[in-house]
Amino acid sequence: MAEFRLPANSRVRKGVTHKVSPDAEKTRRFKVYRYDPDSGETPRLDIYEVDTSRCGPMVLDALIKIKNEIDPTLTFRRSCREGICGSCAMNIAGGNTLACTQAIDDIKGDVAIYPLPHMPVVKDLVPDLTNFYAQYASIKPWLQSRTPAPPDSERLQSKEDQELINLPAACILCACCSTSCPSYWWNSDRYLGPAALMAAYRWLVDTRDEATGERLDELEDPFRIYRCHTIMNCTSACPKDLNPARAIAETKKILAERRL
Amino acid sequence: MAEFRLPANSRVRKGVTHKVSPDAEKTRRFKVYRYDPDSGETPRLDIYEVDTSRCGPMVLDALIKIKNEIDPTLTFRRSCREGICGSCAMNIAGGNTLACTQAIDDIKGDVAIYPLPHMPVVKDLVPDLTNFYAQYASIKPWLQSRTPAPPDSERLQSKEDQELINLPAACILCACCSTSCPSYWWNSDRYLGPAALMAAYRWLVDTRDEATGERLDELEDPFRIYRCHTIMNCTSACPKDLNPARAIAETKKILAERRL
Amino acid sequence: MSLKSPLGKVLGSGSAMEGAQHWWGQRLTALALVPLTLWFAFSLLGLQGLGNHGIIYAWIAEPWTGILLILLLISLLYHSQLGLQVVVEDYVRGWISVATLIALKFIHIVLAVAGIYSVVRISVGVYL
Amino acid sequence: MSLKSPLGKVLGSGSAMEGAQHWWGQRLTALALVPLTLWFAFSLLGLQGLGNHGIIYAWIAEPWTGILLILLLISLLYHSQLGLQVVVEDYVRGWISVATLIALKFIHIVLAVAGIYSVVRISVGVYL
Repeated sequence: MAEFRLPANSRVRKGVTHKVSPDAEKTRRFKVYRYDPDSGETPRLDIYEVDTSRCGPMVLDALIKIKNEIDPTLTFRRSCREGICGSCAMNIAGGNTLACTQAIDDIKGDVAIYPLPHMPVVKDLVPDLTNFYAQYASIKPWLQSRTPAPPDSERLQSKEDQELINLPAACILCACCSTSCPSYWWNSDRYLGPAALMAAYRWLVDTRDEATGERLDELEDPFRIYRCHTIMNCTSACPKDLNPARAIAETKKILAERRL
Repeated sequence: MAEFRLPANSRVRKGVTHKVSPDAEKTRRFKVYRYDPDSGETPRLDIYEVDTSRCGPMVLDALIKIKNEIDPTLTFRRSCREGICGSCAMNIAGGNTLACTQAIDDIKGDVAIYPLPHMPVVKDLVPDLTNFYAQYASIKPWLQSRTPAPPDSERLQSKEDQELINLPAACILCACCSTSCPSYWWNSDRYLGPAALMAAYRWLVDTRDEATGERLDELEDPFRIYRCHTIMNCTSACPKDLNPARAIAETKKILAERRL
Repeated sequence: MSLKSPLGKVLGSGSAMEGAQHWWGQRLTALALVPLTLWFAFSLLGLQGLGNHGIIYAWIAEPWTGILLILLLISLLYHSQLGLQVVVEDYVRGWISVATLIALKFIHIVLAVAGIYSVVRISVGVYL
Repeated sequence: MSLKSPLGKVLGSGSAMEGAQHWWGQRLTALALVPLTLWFAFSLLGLQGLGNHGIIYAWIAEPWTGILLILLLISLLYHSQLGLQVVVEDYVRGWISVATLIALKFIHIVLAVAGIYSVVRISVGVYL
């Protein structure tokens, strides 16, 4: 059945509050989800008061400051700190986004930080993305062509050809979209989710690819693509301003045209 | 919509007449389609008077004589001059055939020569067969077998096995059939045409091939095969006396038996 | 302009993996129509007083007439739908093709329902 | 516990290779329901004496009313079947899902037959 309430170990209890030193110039409170499945304890919400006049402007800067100066046990993923690696995707102030591109000043009141929703939690803010990556792998995200490449040059594209894939190919696989989608929450075992489906679309419209028919055959399934009900949370969530909802709608149109 | 009339640059104007010398013994008039897309001019019909007592008996012989002795700008394809390479396919006296096997004496009156119908013209009598060849490539015209070949011999066929493919395998891909088919004229972007479909049939009935199911899956499409309405222009046109219409009908029967 | 390969263009969106059902549908309805249209034609020819509404109504109201008329309507309209679909697919392109195909489906369904409804209505003696 | 690979789990039993027909069915029945429900609503509003059984019966018994009601029933029930199927697929798992989907199919077929039967019965003047 649908999960109308969270499992027992997802009910979050009150945690520890880490007070800021009295000489702080600009204090913000960060309420951060803490969970260690190995500890046997249920998750808790720790509160960290941070002097944001002494750290960078983004949420990730505050998290790094917390880990360095307040609580080294806080666990999260990060790498590029400039919105290109997708590692620090998390649920901040109620929306999925990248901590490294989310300005603290754009959030009113306490900053609530949770891991990406409805995924197994490895620890604290680190979700288990195994299934998400397997779904990406399942759509065969690579060029499939029967026409051999020119012996002494690249496969050519026109400017218009390239423009078709510019946006869908800009996805950084941060999983903000898929984990914001209610259909994905209910059926992520069979529904591929917006990220994998936009990746599939990126290859469907790539003029160098010649496996369009096989790719569509793989997608045409009541669960794999048709669980998308155009809720459009994916497009709202995307920190790269991409449009997975449109990519899925276009894919459905291609499928429909084939079977008119 | 269907193309009920030809595009503007397909309307043919009167061209130049090349008179024969007065001492000709047996004069025939050849009305030949001339078109150079790069010139910006619309096509024209040039008339060549040829002394056919001084050239070979076939239309190709006359064309070669015209190019050698009257007008070296006339462009056409040719190679084997014995009906085996398929290069000199063109529309002669209203029908698609090979210039090298069409006797001049079998044609009454002036000999009208056009390129193969409804194909883009590269120059004069040379059509662009890119799409035609891609369609042939699309049916995977090669042996696909999961049973490994015997390590020390060929894959064996019985005499009866070989007889199944004798005729369809004799196709020289001259494109006379496909370019004579009205369905191919209207829908050559999605309809594979008789030549590619007979090639597909040749592999469907090849007893050494084990990809019959996949081949049928690829063919079963309202456009790819079912645009054939048994008009039978293909079989009338074939200069090798093959029967693409029958090959397509047999393929439809195999498809129908599978889904009864 | 696109630099899509010629093979890529030919492969398009791949095979629809349908068409054999359509082929069977055309042939089976054609087969069914042979006896049904013969019966219909000869029955009409055999009727004394084709201009007389009452006689026609009485003929339709006979049980086997009603049953066969319904079978004729189904076969004829299904056959017509399949045949016209092929004509549109042959000669019409783009969104006009899509719209025409949808309109054809709707028209045939309306005709089938109206036809069967009328036969049943007349069969039970309601003539208006 | 299974050590099946994550990719193996995602691939599952492979693609059902269907869904486009369902997509078309939902949209075409929705399209048909636009004029049919408008006609139905305005016809009911235009009827003098909605509480009067006799007036309703007489209205249903008109030929075009009967035909359009049957078309409305078919479109509505087919649309409803497709829509509820999606809801069940979304929220229900395992054998309950299978049982619910089968029950939905049966219920919609029963409703369609009963509805069409009733319209025809009333159309021919049998009101009980």
